[in-house]
Amino acid sequence: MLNRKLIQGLVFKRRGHCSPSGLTSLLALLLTLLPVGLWGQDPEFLVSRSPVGRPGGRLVVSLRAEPKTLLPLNALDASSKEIQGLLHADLIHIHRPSQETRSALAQQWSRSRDGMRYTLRLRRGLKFSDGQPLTVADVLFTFQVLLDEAVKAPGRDLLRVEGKFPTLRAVGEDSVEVALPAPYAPAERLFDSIAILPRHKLEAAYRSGKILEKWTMGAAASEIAGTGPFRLKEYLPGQRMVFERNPHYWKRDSAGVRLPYLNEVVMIFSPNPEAELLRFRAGESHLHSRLTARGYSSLSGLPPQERPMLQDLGPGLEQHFLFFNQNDLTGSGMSALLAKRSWLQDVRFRRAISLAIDRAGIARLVFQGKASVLSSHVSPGNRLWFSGASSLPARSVEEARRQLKAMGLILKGDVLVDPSGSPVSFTIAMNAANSEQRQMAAIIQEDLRGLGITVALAPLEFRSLIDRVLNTKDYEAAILALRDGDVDPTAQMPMLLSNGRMHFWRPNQAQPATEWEAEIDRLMKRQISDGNEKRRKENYAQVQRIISRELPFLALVSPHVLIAAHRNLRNVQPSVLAPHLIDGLDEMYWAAENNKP
Amino acid sequence: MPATQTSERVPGWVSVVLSRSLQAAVTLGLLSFCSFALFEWIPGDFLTETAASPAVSPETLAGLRDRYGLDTPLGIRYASWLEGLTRGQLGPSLSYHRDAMGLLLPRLGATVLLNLTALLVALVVALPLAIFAAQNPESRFAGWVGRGMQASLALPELVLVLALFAVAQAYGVPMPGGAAAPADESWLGGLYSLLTGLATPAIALAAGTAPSYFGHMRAAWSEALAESYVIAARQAGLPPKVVRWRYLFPAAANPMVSLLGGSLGGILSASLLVETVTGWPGLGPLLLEAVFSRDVYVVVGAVMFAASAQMAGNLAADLVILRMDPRIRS
Amino acid sequence: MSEAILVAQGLERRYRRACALDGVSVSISAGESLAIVGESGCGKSTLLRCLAGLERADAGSVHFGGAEVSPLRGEDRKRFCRSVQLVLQDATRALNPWWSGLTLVREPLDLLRRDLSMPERETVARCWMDRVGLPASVVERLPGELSGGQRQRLLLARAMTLSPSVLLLDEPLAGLDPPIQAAILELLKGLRSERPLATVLVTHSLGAAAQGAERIVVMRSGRLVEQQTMTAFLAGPQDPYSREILAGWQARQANFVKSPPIKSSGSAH
Amino acid sequence: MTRPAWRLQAVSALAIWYALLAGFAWMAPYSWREQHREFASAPPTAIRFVDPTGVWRMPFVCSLAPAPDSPGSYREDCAVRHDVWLFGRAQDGRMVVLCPEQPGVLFLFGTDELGRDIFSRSLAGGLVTFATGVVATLVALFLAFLGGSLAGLLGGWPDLLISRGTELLMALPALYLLLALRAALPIQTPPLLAFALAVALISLLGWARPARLLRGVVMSSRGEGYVLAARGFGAGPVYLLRKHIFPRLRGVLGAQAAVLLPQFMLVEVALSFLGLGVAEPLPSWGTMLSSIQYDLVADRRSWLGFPAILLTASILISGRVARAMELRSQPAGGAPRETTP
Repeated sequence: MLNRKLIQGLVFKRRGHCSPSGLTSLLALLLTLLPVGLWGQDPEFLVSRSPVGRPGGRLVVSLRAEPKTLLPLNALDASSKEIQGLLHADLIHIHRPSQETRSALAQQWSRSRDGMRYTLRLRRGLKFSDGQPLTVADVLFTFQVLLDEAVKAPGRDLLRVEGKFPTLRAVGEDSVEVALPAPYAPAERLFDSIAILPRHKLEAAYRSGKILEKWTMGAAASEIAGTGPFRLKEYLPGQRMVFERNPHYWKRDSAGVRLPYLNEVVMIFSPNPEAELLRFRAGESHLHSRLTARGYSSLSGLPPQERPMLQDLGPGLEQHFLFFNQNDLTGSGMSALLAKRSWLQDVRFRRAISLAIDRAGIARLVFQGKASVLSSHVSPGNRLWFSGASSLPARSVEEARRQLKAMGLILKGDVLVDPSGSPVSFTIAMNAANSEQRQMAAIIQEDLRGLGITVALAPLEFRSLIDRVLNTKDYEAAILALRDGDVDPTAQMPMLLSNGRMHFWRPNQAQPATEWEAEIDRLMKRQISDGNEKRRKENYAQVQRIISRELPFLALVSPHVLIAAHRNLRNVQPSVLAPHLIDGLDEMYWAAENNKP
Repeated sequence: MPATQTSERVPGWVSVVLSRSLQAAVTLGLLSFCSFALFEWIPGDFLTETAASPAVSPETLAGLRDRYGLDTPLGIRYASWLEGLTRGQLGPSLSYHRDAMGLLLPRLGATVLLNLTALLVALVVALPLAIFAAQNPESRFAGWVGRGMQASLALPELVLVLALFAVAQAYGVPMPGGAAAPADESWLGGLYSLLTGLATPAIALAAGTAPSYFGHMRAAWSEALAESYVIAARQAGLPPKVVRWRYLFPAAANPMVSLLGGSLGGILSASLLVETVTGWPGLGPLLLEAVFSRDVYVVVGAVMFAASAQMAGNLAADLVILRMDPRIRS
Repeated sequence: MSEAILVAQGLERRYRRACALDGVSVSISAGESLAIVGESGCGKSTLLRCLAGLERADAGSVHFGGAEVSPLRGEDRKRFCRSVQLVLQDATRALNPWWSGLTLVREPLDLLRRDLSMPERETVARCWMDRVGLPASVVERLPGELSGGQRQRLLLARAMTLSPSVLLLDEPLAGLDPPIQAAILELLKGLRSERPLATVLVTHSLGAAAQGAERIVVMRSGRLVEQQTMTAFLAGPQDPYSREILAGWQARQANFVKSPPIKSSGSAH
Repeated sequence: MTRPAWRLQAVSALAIWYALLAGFAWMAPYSWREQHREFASAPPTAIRFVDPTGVWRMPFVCSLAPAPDSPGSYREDCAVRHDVWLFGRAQDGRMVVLCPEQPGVLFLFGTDELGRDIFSRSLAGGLVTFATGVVATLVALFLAFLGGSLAGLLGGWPDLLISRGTELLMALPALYLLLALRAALPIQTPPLLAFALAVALISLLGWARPARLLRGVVMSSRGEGYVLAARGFGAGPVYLLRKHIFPRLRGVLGAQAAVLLPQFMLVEVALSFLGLGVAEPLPSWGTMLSSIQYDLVADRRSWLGFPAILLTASILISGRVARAMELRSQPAGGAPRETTP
């Protein structure tokens, strides 16, 4: 019910590789030429490619949790990040629907031949929401604060390349040059979601070492300035946040109307999904990006004149998987675990389990069919990197039995026993707050009962679970979910590299414990510095093949992203990348007068 | 004699308050320390989840750990918390980056509002029915009301919330819990959204407490009806209205007042679960979130507020009894 | 005068602010009958409880048969309990409302005469119930089903089962009708004539005291103001307060010439 | 009706209620863990008496098949009938209350997402919930009796210590103790044991309120004349407790047991709502209720509320017992009156 998405926190920062598309550059070029004479003082607008809409109106969106901070430097939780997208803007933005990078505050950018230096030119005439101009100094200030070791901003490490940080300097009046410490294929994606901060508001606090205490949720609206489509108007703790249109926003539509269209956006907080759904259905909120399959089918059952716009975007980047404890436990004193090690850490055992699990059943029963069965750790929702190279062997209990028999695990009556005669049984730990994972576990439990394996389930509170998996390593098997923030494989590095902290099954290895882990290390390191996209994809496909052969974790399913929007809303651009709907708020508009609250 | 009684009573009253406050302070001190110590014991801390995010390096983690003071020994943290308390601070909320006091106060307001509303609803429903039932014990309607009250007592709050949700969805009644966005800027719109948000949790809470008010009031009223001075007053031919308000009501009010004193103590803790389930923006959801995210100062602060209210309520109830019961007074 | 068996010396007892006993010394000799008289709240009941060893004085001491009472433990304490019995004020509350008459009377024996077998204890208890004039039906009745006089008799019977040498009676007549009061006093007199029994009768009614005691002690706000034989007291008290209460009583006596000599209920204060 | 008779009736109603629950759980049509994956989220099966031609027959169910177009909806085909037997033998040889002829299925209250029979699970879940309530009540009452009578009898600093201690316990949020407990237990701890420990922990915290109540009763008993009188006969604290105070407490304890039982059953429900209830696949009313929350809003599947009805009924009966027990704390002859006849 609460924190139903355990994946909170396992949000991987988006990184990726993509050069500006030809079209974008052409458009940007046109735009630099066009507006100078036409609008005089007006900024060098980014022109929206969406249909022209009508201004006005108020939109209500419900957030699952209350944002924790208004300061982008502090934003760790999903809600704060969503709010950040309304209030602030970045230099280069990942366009969520296409998963590609696009120009934002930086009007254009170029890459040096060695791939180590990027030059970004700012749009002319940019202004913060309080009317103050945005200059190169603000950009430099933002990065200075972000990279300052003394500030300890949690987002700092996102900029780390090969252990070192990039350096910035001003080039001329309107450009900055970013020097990377090493070649980095997806460098443009680094800039996404780095909000450019107003120096005039924050510099004093930064100098006195108190910048992280600024812009808390209690801060006055007048204190906050940004370059996002909206600005803060009012905050009622625990109830709602009200945003008004930023009159200095830097986008316009093709008819010349300055965006955003909406006058006001209200964020309400619905910690429980029931109230969220009830509100949406009652028309009290207008966007719903976390629909469950049941919610989806209940909305689609409404009469046509009441039915909202509904879309099944297919599998998202979220995936659930089962894995077994592969840590070297010698000398750990966990005797119960040590006794099971011989089969628990055998790849044939994992294969047998994988063969016996009814993944299609999970997708059908737990997600009412609104989920896709996974064959590797790359979800089909990842359009750029899903290779389809690995295929899942068909479910076969007989084959699973054969595998187990080959390992020396034999059926005695109804019970599978190991060579020492003790029954084969293990405990699956999962997030207690995630009812979907509890149901998955119940299905797996029933499936494995057919093999004679007794599975116990231990729902744990989320932080206790993570503590067990990553620190104390006192567990046998666990179900976790990952939700990648970005599609680029670089996001997977901490999980795939054998010395990674997120190498769930055996984290922080000094030396790769197995040959195949060493091979993955090599492939992943090779792809990151490679500018050639085709070779990167080949390398990554190889990694996917190794994973599905060795099964360090059993990928189960990837739920579909189901969204709903009010039927009179236009320019709704949903994406499988989070946030699924509100990234395009600046272009959304109300089609009919009567739905303009 | 009355003169000596009052001069005796005031110091007695003061001394009770003083000694109970002292005991309460000791209890609160212990409670806060226990809460801190428990948090130390639970696996995982505020940064466990951050640590699981690959974006954050070990050095940054160490820096954050230092910034939040997570590695400081318990004793020192507790001492500095106490020191902050003297300045009216409850310690920093780790996830909200601000003092827990500023975070808790608006939620306290919401929780108090909900509980007072629920109390009002319960009283408005229960008292007239109780008086009716006491006056007409033989009536069929009174019997059904009594049975209904028993059923309402047996209906768990959570089940009631579920039922209300189901009704709301089946008939399209706009009454999900929690605070909604007002449809327009006018005060009427604000009030409407407030009431629709309050409805579910307040009804759920009131349904649980109304039966006890009903039972006590009915018993007190029928007892008062049997008092000889009431019978005398009625025989003397006083109008029923006068008898009701001048004789019966004061006599029946006594037990009600002490019951109310007791329920005021729970004003910050009685509704936590209902708030969480219905999404009312009170202490409940915040406390749960803080527990799950190990936001220790917020939890300790919330616990302190709830416990203080509880103790103050107990004390108030005792004082009321002390004042009203002549036997204890003398 | 025979030897003093129960002696209190300089007793002081304080509750919060109020002082209940303020340097009281009194001695009770074997077989004598003493009345303690005074208005409500003067410390009579506290004195009685101290004498019975139920309350500890803040200062001063109580001696029984030469030994101090408060440090007594085990067998010695039991012996003291057997010898000195207190009949509590308010017979309604002094009886466990869930117990039958017989069990109630048997209780002291159950506690202090383990040497007797159960049938023996029951015989003793029945015998005493009979002696105090309770009908046989009381054996199975609960206190709530008895009359006030019956309850008082039950209390007496229960105290007497142990054959004590001192019987301390705290307002035994309060709340009873005059004929029953007289009957209880008669019963006491009868008991005393049968055995060596010292009785201490605490009362606020001078009439009862005059009827039931040979010696009188007058108390006022925790102090003894007069200690006299009854005859000497009736002839002419020393203390002005004693004179006052005697005069009050005599005046009332004159008003009700025809009524029985002991007229008490509730007019002394 | 006389009081003892009414009391007896209330207590036996409770006993009969749970005996029925246990009996039906024993003879439930399906096992609580059996997943009919082909019949997930099925609505209640109708027991019919009239076939499509309008002829009255022995009770039967129609053959059920998933509708091909939409998941979760099913089509009845009444051309194929399966008789239903009262007390028939199931496939596994068990005696069950209502037994459809093979291969017919009979889900009296439908199935859950995994295709498990809600009727069978509600019955078994009731036993789990009831058992946790009973365990917690017994532990809490024992502690309350100990603490309350010690505080009330001894007075002085033990009383102060226990009174403040109970206040502390009442103010302590039990929630994070529970988080700590499950997290601290070895992973191999059987789910039911882990849950029982959690419940025991709740009762460790839940004894505070009844202890305060019992302390009050002991205190007032201690001041009673008959206790003072017994002390005059040289009675020690153990005797007083056993002979004079405990009989008075017995009624209070009984009433408290009847009050605490539903309370602790509700704690189980609350725990489940927070995701800390008994682990799957073991059913309990709490876990069943918490999982239907969303469905009630999303779908109109009101039959999922069956466990809620059972839970409410249980609490209703417990409330009756509590009131019957309270009467017991008054002596049978009625309270003694002050006036003499």
